Amino acid sequence: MDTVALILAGGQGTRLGILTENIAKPAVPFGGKYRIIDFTLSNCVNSGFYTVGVLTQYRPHVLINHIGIGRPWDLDRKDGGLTILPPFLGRKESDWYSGTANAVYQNIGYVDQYDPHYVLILSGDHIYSMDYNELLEYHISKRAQGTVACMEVPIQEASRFGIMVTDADGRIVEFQEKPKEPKSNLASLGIYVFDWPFLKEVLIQDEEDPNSTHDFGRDIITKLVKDERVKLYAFRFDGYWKDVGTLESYWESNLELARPLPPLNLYDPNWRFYTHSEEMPPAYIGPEASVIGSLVSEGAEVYGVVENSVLFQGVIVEKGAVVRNSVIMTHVKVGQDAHVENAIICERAVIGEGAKIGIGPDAPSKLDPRVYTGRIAVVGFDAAVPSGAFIGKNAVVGNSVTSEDFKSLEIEPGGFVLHNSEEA
Amino acid sequence: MDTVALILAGGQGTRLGILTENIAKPAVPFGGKYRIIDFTLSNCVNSGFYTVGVLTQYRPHVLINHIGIGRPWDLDRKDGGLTILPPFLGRKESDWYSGTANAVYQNIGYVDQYDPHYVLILSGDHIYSMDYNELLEYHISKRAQGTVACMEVPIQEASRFGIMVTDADGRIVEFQEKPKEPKSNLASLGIYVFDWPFLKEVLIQDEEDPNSTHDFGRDIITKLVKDERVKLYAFRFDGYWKDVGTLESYWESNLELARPLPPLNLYDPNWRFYTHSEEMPPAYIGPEASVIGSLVSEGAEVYGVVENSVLFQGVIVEKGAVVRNSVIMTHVKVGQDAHVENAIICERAVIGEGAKIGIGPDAPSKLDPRVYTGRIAVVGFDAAVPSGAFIGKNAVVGNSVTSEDFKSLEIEPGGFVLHNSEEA
Amino acid sequence: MRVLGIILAGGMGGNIWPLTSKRASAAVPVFGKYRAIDFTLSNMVNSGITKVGILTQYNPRSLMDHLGSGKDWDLDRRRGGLFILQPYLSSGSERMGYRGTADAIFQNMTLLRRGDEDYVLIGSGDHIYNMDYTEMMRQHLSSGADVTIVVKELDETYNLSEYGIVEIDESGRIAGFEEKPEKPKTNLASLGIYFMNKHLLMDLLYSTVPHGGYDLLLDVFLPNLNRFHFRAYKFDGYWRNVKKGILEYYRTNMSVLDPQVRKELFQSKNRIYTKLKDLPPPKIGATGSVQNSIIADGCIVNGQVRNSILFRSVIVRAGAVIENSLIFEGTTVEEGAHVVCSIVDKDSVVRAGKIVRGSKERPLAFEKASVL
Amino acid sequence: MRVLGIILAGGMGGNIWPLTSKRASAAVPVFGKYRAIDFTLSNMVNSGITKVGILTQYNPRSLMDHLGSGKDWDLDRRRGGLFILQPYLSSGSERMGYRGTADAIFQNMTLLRRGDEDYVLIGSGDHIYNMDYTEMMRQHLSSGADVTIVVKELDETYNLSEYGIVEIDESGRIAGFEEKPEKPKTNLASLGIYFMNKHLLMDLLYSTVPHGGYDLLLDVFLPNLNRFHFRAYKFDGYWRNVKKGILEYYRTNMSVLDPQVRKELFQSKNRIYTKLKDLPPPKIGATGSVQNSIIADGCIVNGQVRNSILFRSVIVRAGAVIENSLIFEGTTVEEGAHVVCSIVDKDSVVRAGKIVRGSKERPLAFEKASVL
Repeated sequence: MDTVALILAGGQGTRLGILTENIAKPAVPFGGKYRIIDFTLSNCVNSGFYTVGVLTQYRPHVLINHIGIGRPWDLDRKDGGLTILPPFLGRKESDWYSGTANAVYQNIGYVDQYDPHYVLILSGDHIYSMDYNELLEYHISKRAQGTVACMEVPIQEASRFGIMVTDADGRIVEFQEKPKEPKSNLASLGIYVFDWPFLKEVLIQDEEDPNSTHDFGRDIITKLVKDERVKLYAFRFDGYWKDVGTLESYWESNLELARPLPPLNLYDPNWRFYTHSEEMPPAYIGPEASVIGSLVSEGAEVYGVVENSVLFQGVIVEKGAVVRNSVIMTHVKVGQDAHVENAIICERAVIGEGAKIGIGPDAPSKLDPRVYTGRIAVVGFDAAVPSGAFIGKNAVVGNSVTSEDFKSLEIEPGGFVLHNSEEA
Repeated sequence: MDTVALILAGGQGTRLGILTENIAKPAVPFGGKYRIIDFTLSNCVNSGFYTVGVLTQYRPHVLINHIGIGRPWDLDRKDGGLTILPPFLGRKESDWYSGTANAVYQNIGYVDQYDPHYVLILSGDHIYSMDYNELLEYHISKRAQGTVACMEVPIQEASRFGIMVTDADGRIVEFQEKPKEPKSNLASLGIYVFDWPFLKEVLIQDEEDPNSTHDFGRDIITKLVKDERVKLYAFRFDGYWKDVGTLESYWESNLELARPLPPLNLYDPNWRFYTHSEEMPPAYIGPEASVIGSLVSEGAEVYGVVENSVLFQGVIVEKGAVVRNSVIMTHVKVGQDAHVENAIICERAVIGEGAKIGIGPDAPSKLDPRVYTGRIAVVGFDAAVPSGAFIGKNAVVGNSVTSEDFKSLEIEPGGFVLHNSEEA
Repeated sequence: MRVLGIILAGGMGGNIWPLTSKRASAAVPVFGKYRAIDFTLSNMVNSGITKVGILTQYNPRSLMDHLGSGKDWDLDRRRGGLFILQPYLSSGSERMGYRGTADAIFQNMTLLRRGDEDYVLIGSGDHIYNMDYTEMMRQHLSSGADVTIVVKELDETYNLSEYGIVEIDESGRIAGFEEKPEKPKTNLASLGIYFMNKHLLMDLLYSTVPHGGYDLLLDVFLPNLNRFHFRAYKFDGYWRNVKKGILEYYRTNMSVLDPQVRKELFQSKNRIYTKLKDLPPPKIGATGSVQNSIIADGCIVNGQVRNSILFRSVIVRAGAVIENSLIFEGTTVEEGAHVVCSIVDKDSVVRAGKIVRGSKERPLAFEKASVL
Repeated sequence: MRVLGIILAGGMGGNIWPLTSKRASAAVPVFGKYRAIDFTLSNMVNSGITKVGILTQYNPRSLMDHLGSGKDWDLDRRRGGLFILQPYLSSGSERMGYRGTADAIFQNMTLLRRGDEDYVLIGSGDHIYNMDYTEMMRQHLSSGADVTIVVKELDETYNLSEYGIVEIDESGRIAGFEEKPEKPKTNLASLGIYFMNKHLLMDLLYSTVPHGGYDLLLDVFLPNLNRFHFRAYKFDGYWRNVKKGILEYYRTNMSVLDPQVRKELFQSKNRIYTKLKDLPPPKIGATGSVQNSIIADGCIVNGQVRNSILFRSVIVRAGAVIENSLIFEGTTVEEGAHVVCSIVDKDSVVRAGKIVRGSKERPLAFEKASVL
């Protein structure tokens, strides 16, 4: 086992709002049948890397259930295969992971047992399609100690990323973490390959550094770039990569899949994306239904109108209902004559008959304007929207909200209703 | 899935001394090729219970590696099967397991997803052979809310156990935790079956009780026995059950297996014990070897004399060496003309040529007389005993000790040597 | 109670040619993503049976590919699991192959002899139904029957003379049994599902097969109808045998457009498992239009689809029209083509502008990899 | 580089009768816990091959039981894994069975056609050796060979006229090949391990098998020896073919008492995997005595065992003596029995006091479930 892949899957994904209230970001559903981590896991096995450690921490239950023993990815192996790596208690030390670098540090023993030459550090938060062999071959050809996968981004977005400045050979000469004045538009994708003996040494040193926050980008990369003896290279990636870090980009990336020739090709027979999903019969589209520009997953039954939307498994759209520009997750039921537009409806939510969602003028969110930025209405997991209710644009119906939580049947644009009427 | 089994596998096993310095008690090797938890896991699958959660906490790495995805026990399933349940971090609460009852409390969600009628609470610390269906049928026939498996023990040993006093029907009317003056000799084996909806309620209440230590025996059973509305029964078990909680009982239980017709039958084709072990060829016994009253596992090669001992996988006993009344774990090498008596030699230790171990008069331990009680010399994991060394009776050679740690080649009876000469 | 499952999947399926030209009838695709055998196999797994022997003979490769190591049914076990029982040359025997259903089981007697099961459940790989056998097993035990046969009252949509027709007395015991009678005495048909003590089956086979009795029903069961206690268990759910003919096969598939049938087969707590294929959800494009149809994963629909079933990865180009048809996996229907009342097998191409038209009473069937 | 593994395991093994009366030669037990096929199969897995087709024919059941879902070799995969390729009746063909090694692969052409592998490695299920094929594959690529054949210089312990004898020119290219020559020109023998481009193999089979060339070596490779670049790769480790005869089989087993042989086969980083059996470690009782012997799991020894191999779960009662013998799984040797220079197959009983004596040159062999 020459290379071990570690997937950092502890991300909280706070800018996804109620989507990540109870589950880690890598477990958030995506694209009709997947969860976000499926893309990284599939990239691993498609690249031929079968020894994969998944580092979990934050609310891992849905994630761990989803991954199981790794069967869908053929990672249920005798040797190697998939290992879930939660924090653990020793006789002396007792630590939760204090940062991404610390998380890897705490699992040095796991990696060491395979005695690999290289270690891939990946994130479970991104949607992308990448053959890691290209990254690895670049790393080897440059005789680098570490290589960071990077992508050119529009310069106006560069301040959201870690930015690399390289010399002509591709060697990183400067690193700026979310700079106000970026010196380049080459952004780090949070995908690294390192020589393992080298990285191990670096992690042990970083652990002893009291000023470090033990984060891969902020601490490790920054330090390594400053060290002249270390050869750190940037690998330029020009395929599809998305962070889906905000509700808006999450919604947009989903809907993109329903358009003709989307940039992320789910149909490539040589680069399949694997997932664990419930066993259901194929989708059924009813006699009076109309479906256009949409994905309709297994177990879904459509009797109404669906346009430019992604329906996950087991979604029911009743007669007379209209769903437009929306992401409708697993087992959601959209009642008769209901009208859903520009919305994200989370798993198992029920939209009552004749309810209207995502309608009305723009309005800033009263719940959290940094998260709910304007266009999309969100209905949480297991929420019930009463028949005839009106949920305005950019409004939020919290997870597990029941009809009793609704004081009024009308939630104005930007408004919200939470379970047990807790105030945010 | 009518019944979910939960195995509490967080035990530190402090009375096993250096055996549990780096691994949890359920992961301690036993009987030539097994680890302690194998017996409970095998009992589960032999009883037909295929939904098993293993609650880990203390130094779980060896344990988790051993269990893997549950393949040896046929527990690598799509539905149900084996799940490792470590503590996890939520957005708000952040807790290690504070006691056995709290550990189950924190995993209510795991159990609930199977919606079982019954839950078996087991311990990964015991060596025994039990068909849990008998326990479950007794529980059902008594219409009990909870049933505790018990065994009659010699009255002089009763104060080491939780003791049950029952009425004529078997209902528990009093419970004494490690009583000085036991009222009966019916000891709890730490094996429980409960109606799940009932237990869930009890655990939620216990969690809110600030005076509780959240321990199954001490808190939950004590409370339930006092509650007249609760029907708690004792199931009398008369098969083989051992706690192997002390070095002496651990050593004795191992050697017992090498005698004719041992009380624990490993050869029963209808009640196999499954384990995960390294792939090795069958044992080889050399031309001048003499082996009597012993188990010799796969990969072992014997060229010397072995009597009344248990040799684990891959053990080498060189020419002229003598091993008597000893437990020799995986990959230990006993050098030429070495002499090992009344000893436990842990995994990968190397006994140098001509070394003598476990010899001399009785002497109290200078390391810890509560743990090292007199008869047995112990050599730790990865320890190296130099050629020609003398290790007296009841002496201890710590884990990872190297020849440099030996200040003198003679360790007197009851003496010890630790790695880096730390003082205990 | 430990039960060994046996699935008879050796049939040639001559009646549904050309769908069986390259596959056993038990491997025939149905309902968009399944193969016929998925139903009986899932029923067994859902009833707690963890050891299943599958008797194959003709063209088994497609079936074996489908079943793989049994993982998708949770049957990849170290103990028990899936056993594919293909006939083989042994050093003693002259000829190879099974001479009938009883002979097939007889030749695999080791499987019966070795296991620790007490009972055996025999089913067929060609039948479509979702049934939990537990209730039937319970009746078997409580009634003291030697053999329980599952039966169903067939309505007028079945041709009774194609089935085994059963007479039962007032106690529920089977009093008469006629295989494919010209004039059926009742409308109670055997579904070919048998449950019995394993050792009784072994005894019956030992006393029959070596003397030339090779058929399980005709040579082993029927001659013993009075000697042993044969009992009927009535199943009144959806049940169809896809091997009976192309029309029956076609109608069975079409019946899944009925919500009641979908509910019975797929919305029970007992799921029907099949081989996973890791395809993305189907996409209906901007020019697509779909009514009253089943669309499986991996499809891309830009044409019109009505009253049809698209299996996995079917491509329907803009302007194409599909009506009352079954289009198997990997087939492409090009621009402007019309497919009506037809069955187009895997990996075919219906070329642009081509018109293919059968009728509801006589659907056309095209074999694998056709170019129309 | 993706490689498809093919293991030829269809041999009847007539030379090692009666060990093959109930099993294929590739399923013959060796060395206390293995079957012959474990070696080639583990070699493939250890060389990174994750898709292996096993061509079986005679008595495959024991082999299939042994292989199961492939779990013990980590070959229970959703993609790739283990494919047991038993001949079958197809609707077109008249007869069933493989007419030779080339025909066997030809009849399973789908496996070759469908996969995305570029190369194919063909081995035999009867050979005992531990080899990492990676180095050989590397040589194949760098040398520009069309076909690489693994060869070995055989010493005087082999009868050269039983093997395929190879001549190579100074460049390492195979210049001559004689199958079982009376007067061998060299001592370089083919080990029956072939590595080549998959599409080249497919082309060669298509142009040979339909015209009656059924043997891979004689009809497909040898006639093309000058047309293509055949190259030898020398292997100089331990290698034996257990199918050659009872004496060779016996001596091969006995050779494992030699520490050098054990080291080569079992102490390499490449492990030989076999079916797990979950038996406890063997116990040597107070009256037992064992010298220079292999004792597998599950044995209980209270008698004397010398220069022998006890397979799994053998019981040796007090006073029994076993010398220079192979005792297969589940056999019991009762009080006072003597077994000398014999092979006793599975589940047999040597009754109390019975004396069974072969010689080192002519060991006796007793079939499965004998009572002596």
